[in-house]
Amino acid sequence: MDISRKSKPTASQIIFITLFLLYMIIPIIATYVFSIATRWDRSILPEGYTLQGYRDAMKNPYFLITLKNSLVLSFGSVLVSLLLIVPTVYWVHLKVRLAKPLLDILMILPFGIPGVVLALALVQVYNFAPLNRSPVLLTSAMVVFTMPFMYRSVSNNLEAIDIPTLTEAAQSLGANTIDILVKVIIPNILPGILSGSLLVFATVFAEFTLARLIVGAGFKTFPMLLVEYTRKDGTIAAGLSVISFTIAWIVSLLILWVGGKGMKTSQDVIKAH
Amino acid sequence: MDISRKSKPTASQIIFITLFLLYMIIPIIATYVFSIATRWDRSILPEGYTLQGYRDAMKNPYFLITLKNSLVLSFGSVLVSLLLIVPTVYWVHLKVRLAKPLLDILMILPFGIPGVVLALALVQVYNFAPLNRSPVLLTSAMVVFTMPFMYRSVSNNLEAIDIPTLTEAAQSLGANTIDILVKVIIPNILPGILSGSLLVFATVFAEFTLARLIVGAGFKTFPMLLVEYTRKDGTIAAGLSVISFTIAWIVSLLILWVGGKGMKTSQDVIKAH
Amino acid sequence: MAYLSLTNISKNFENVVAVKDFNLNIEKGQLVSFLGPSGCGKTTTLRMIAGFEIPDTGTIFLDGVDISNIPPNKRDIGMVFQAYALFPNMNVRENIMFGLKMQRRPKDEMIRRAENVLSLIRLENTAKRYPHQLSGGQRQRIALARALAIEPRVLLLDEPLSALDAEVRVVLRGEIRRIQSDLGITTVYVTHDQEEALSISDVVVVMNNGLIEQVGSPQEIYRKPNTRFVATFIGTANEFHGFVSDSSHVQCDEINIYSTRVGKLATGVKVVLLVRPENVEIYDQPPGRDTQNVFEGKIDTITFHGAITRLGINASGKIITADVSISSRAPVTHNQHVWLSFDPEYCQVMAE
Amino acid sequence: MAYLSLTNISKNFENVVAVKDFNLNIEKGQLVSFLGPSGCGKTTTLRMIAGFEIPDTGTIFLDGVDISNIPPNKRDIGMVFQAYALFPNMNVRENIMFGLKMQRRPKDEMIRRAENVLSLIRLENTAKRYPHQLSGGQRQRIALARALAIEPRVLLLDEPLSALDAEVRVVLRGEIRRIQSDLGITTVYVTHDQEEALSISDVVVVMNNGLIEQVGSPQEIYRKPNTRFVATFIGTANEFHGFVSDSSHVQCDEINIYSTRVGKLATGVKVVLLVRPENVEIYDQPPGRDTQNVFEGKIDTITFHGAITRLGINASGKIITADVSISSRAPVTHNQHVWLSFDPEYCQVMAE
Repeated sequence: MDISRKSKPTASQIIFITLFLLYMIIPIIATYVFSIATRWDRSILPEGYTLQGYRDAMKNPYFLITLKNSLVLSFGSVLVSLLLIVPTVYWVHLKVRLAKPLLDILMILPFGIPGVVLALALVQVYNFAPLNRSPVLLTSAMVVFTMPFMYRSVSNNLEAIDIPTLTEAAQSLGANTIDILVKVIIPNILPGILSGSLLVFATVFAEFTLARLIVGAGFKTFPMLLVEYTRKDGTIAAGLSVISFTIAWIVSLLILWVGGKGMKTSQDVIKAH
Repeated sequence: MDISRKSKPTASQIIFITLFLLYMIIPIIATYVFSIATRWDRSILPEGYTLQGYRDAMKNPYFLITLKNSLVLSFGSVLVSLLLIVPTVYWVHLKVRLAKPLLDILMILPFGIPGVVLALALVQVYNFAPLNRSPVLLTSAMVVFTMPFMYRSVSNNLEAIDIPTLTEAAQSLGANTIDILVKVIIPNILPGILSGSLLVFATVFAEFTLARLIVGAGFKTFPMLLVEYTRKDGTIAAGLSVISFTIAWIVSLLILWVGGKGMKTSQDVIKAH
Repeated sequence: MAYLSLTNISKNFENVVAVKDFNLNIEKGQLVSFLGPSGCGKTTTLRMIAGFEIPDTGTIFLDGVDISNIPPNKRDIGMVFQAYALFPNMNVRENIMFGLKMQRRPKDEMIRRAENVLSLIRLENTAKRYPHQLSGGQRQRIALARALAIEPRVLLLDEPLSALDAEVRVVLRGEIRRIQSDLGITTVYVTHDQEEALSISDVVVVMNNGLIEQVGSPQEIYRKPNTRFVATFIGTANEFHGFVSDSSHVQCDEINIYSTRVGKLATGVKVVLLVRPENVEIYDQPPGRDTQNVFEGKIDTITFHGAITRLGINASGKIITADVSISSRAPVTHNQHVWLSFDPEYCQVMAE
Repeated sequence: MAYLSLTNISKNFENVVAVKDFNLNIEKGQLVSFLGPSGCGKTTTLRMIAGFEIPDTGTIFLDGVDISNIPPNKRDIGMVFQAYALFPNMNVRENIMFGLKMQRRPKDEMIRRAENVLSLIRLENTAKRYPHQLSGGQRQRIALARALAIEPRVLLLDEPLSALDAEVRVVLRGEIRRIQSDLGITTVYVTHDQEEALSISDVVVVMNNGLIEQVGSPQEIYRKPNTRFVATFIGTANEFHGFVSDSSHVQCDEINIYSTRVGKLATGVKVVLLVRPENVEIYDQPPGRDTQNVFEGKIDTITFHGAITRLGINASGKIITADVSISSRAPVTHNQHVWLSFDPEYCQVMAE
């Protein structure tokens, strides 16, 4: 009957957590193994290992094209997202605090827009040149779709830093607006900007539905290539998965690292309240 | 050069924000209009309005089947997610606070797993009956995919409520473990549970990639039907979009409402620190 | 003319009066406190001196020059905030050098100056640390050092100790006063803590509802409050309601109190008479005939505060608070029958 | 036997000693404070009484029964937490009735009891409000009412005022004391604030590093500290380091101080002699010959604190702090030459 803070976890709870972790991690590990396995349908462990899948994947002329397309799309979305969100959020935080609840609501809406619906709507509405089925339209869709991530990251970071007071402190020390922005504001919301950018990057890089429905074969992305291969060659598909997952993984680690740094510098201001 | 708190927004900033909102909202409105338009390719406004698209959509035998499939899938994922996440998070918060940073890291990982990769991995690893290409496998994938939403909601709510102290307060007033859980803990983390459930529901309901890659035609979901119609009939597709979007919208509003309530009751504890 | 002078300053926020007709002269080197409850306008006034708010009416002169229209970053005024407002991305030395960098001072001068102010606040060993690695008290000292590094003409402190623990607060206010005296820097100090204002200031400006209630030395404010607000906001006081019965007496319910502080109040005017607990004398025997304002009572509560003991004495139904010091030899007991007297000189009288 | 009795209690957390060999008897109806800096073990001891921690060794007796192994929800002990710990999902009345509901009391009794405790804390009109709609002070009063509603055998308060503003703190501690006295409920009060402990308690238990330093009435603790820790943690004291020169004198640097409190300390033992600021007498003329421990000095700092003024007096290089009360007629000025004396009876001596 005791729920005190110090009691030890019971065995059942340890088993529970372990199963839970395995359930999440096994398929990922299996994909890594599968991508270098020669044959793996007759035994518990693969019969041999080879990098042939990767060699074959890279031989495909579309490998570099789709990789490039996906990178361009991801970087483009991050850039547009930054230009749209950061000034808006900063401005709302500094000057029109009352608009913040409204923006909070607006920024949860993309979670409620099914990707399929968004793609369809965009294709229907912007069906004129040069927008129709163009990478530009896809980028717009990606920006809307990933907006909550960028908004939350930047907004939480701004929330943690007491921007108006820091601005006044800098002013009282003789700083003009440009000094304040460059030396005080931007360095302090950099963790939010970076972690937002990385989240947007990872999401856009992995996004399949929007890309397929909006631009289709005209602008093939890496996940599209991957799906194509799932029908043709499991090993190559696994190899592509590993590449995609590794990129996503690196980005995730960067998010955590940057987020951690942001946390640390924000503590100063948080503790002050 | 003044960035004081009280200055009025400039005209350019107002224009900027307005364009930004229009950019997000126009396609959605257009979809609504398109779903009831008779013809809309020769003029700025539609030539006439009709509900024929909806009637046609509902006539399709797959309409109810896919709607049911999607609802089953969404509710199923929510249920599994709740059963997996809530006890784990509560347990970590109450007893093994040291494990929390680890869990925080684990729970950002699904953001870094591309849906396509996850789907492929699951199909490859669990390719034996009864799991192979089954709704059960799809549900597992959905749960992993939406795990960060559930985790964040429940974890933030638990963070805001001082569970150990509330537990002790209830104990000192004579409550046993069951009383504490039923009367104190669950009512106070209900907002987090609900908002997490709604986020998971909305995401799963709208998810296309995983469903298509894991189960394919064997278990058709609502978004799959929608995509099918985009190739056949724009108006019906728009009608389905509206239905899908309306469900998502209602869920979003519920999230906001529940989240708002959660905020309010949590203030008590937050202010105390 | 005074060094810093505020004349006819008013400020409204959306039809709410924040500050009204504020006039004050501050001499060079003085430490002046703005004291009052939250919302009294003290912080708004400080922010107008800093330039973060623009007065609706009135003028602010610094060293004879009207600074009302000079932007805050050109006023040469140092500011310390309640929330420290250290730049989290810079270490202590960089924080302190920020203002000097803005002034484009030579590098070696910046470093020397940073070392000077760090030794002034006795935190030489923190130069390389980041704000989040410091305690609250250390952060506020660094914020003070940062403001002092630019050698401002005026130092403004906006509730600098409110976020700190009681103990740290007492130590740090002593240090602020020491540094301010040593540097002879004109200082405006905003606080809602009367003890802080009394102990640190040359001049206290008591504010309420956007208006100045009283300006004076801590002793004046404490001993001769002009208004009932000042008397009750600062320190504790026993209140007796009544009316002036003659030029030196106030009739309160049954009792008639002799006071030398009735002043020019006309007979019959409704007044409140205030006596501080430390001005209530206690006797275990009836005092001599020449003692004024003697009343009988019974000890109701005894609260020990260390150097003093606070008594609640029931004098015909009214509880009168009296502080007795540790050196008063007679021990007191619950329900003890005692006599008490008020020195007529310490009976403040003010119209209600 | 005492009502609440702790014998030989010890508690370690992962090899860190939290409480060591704690022995204490608390009489029925007493208010006992555990006072000490953070980490001294006071909260751990309280939590062991509540049953949230299990002692490694020792026994806790309540009303003659060993309660050490009774779970917290069966101990019949009321607890008030620093963070209020009101249930956010319940309104005030529901919070108060929670404990009664757990005891399955009849509905009308619950309602009557809730009304009683609400009127006890003077918050009758808040019954339908939710915790987030109340101020901090109100919340803590509700938490007190909730703990009292079950008529616990012992009331435990864990730093109940730490989260509140200074002003609210003073008012609420008075109310806690009043209610505690009225109900005659045995109470243990944990605090790190010495002023709070002195003003509210029947008995103060001063703790440091898991050990009891001294147990006594507030007056005993303040006037006759047993250890240097107690003397400096509670109140302010001037410290003089030296050695015992004979059975009634301590030699500190150049000066020899007469004290009646040398006790059994042997000649030559290194000691510290402590004099509180309010026990330092100030004269503007050399005092008479029969005055003991007279030294000369110059006034270095003057800090006004309202009822008292704190002087820093430079006596041959050492700064001695003295408090003079407002009623001492002689005004003091900076750099004034003064004489000061310590009453030998108030010169505490303890071995270093």
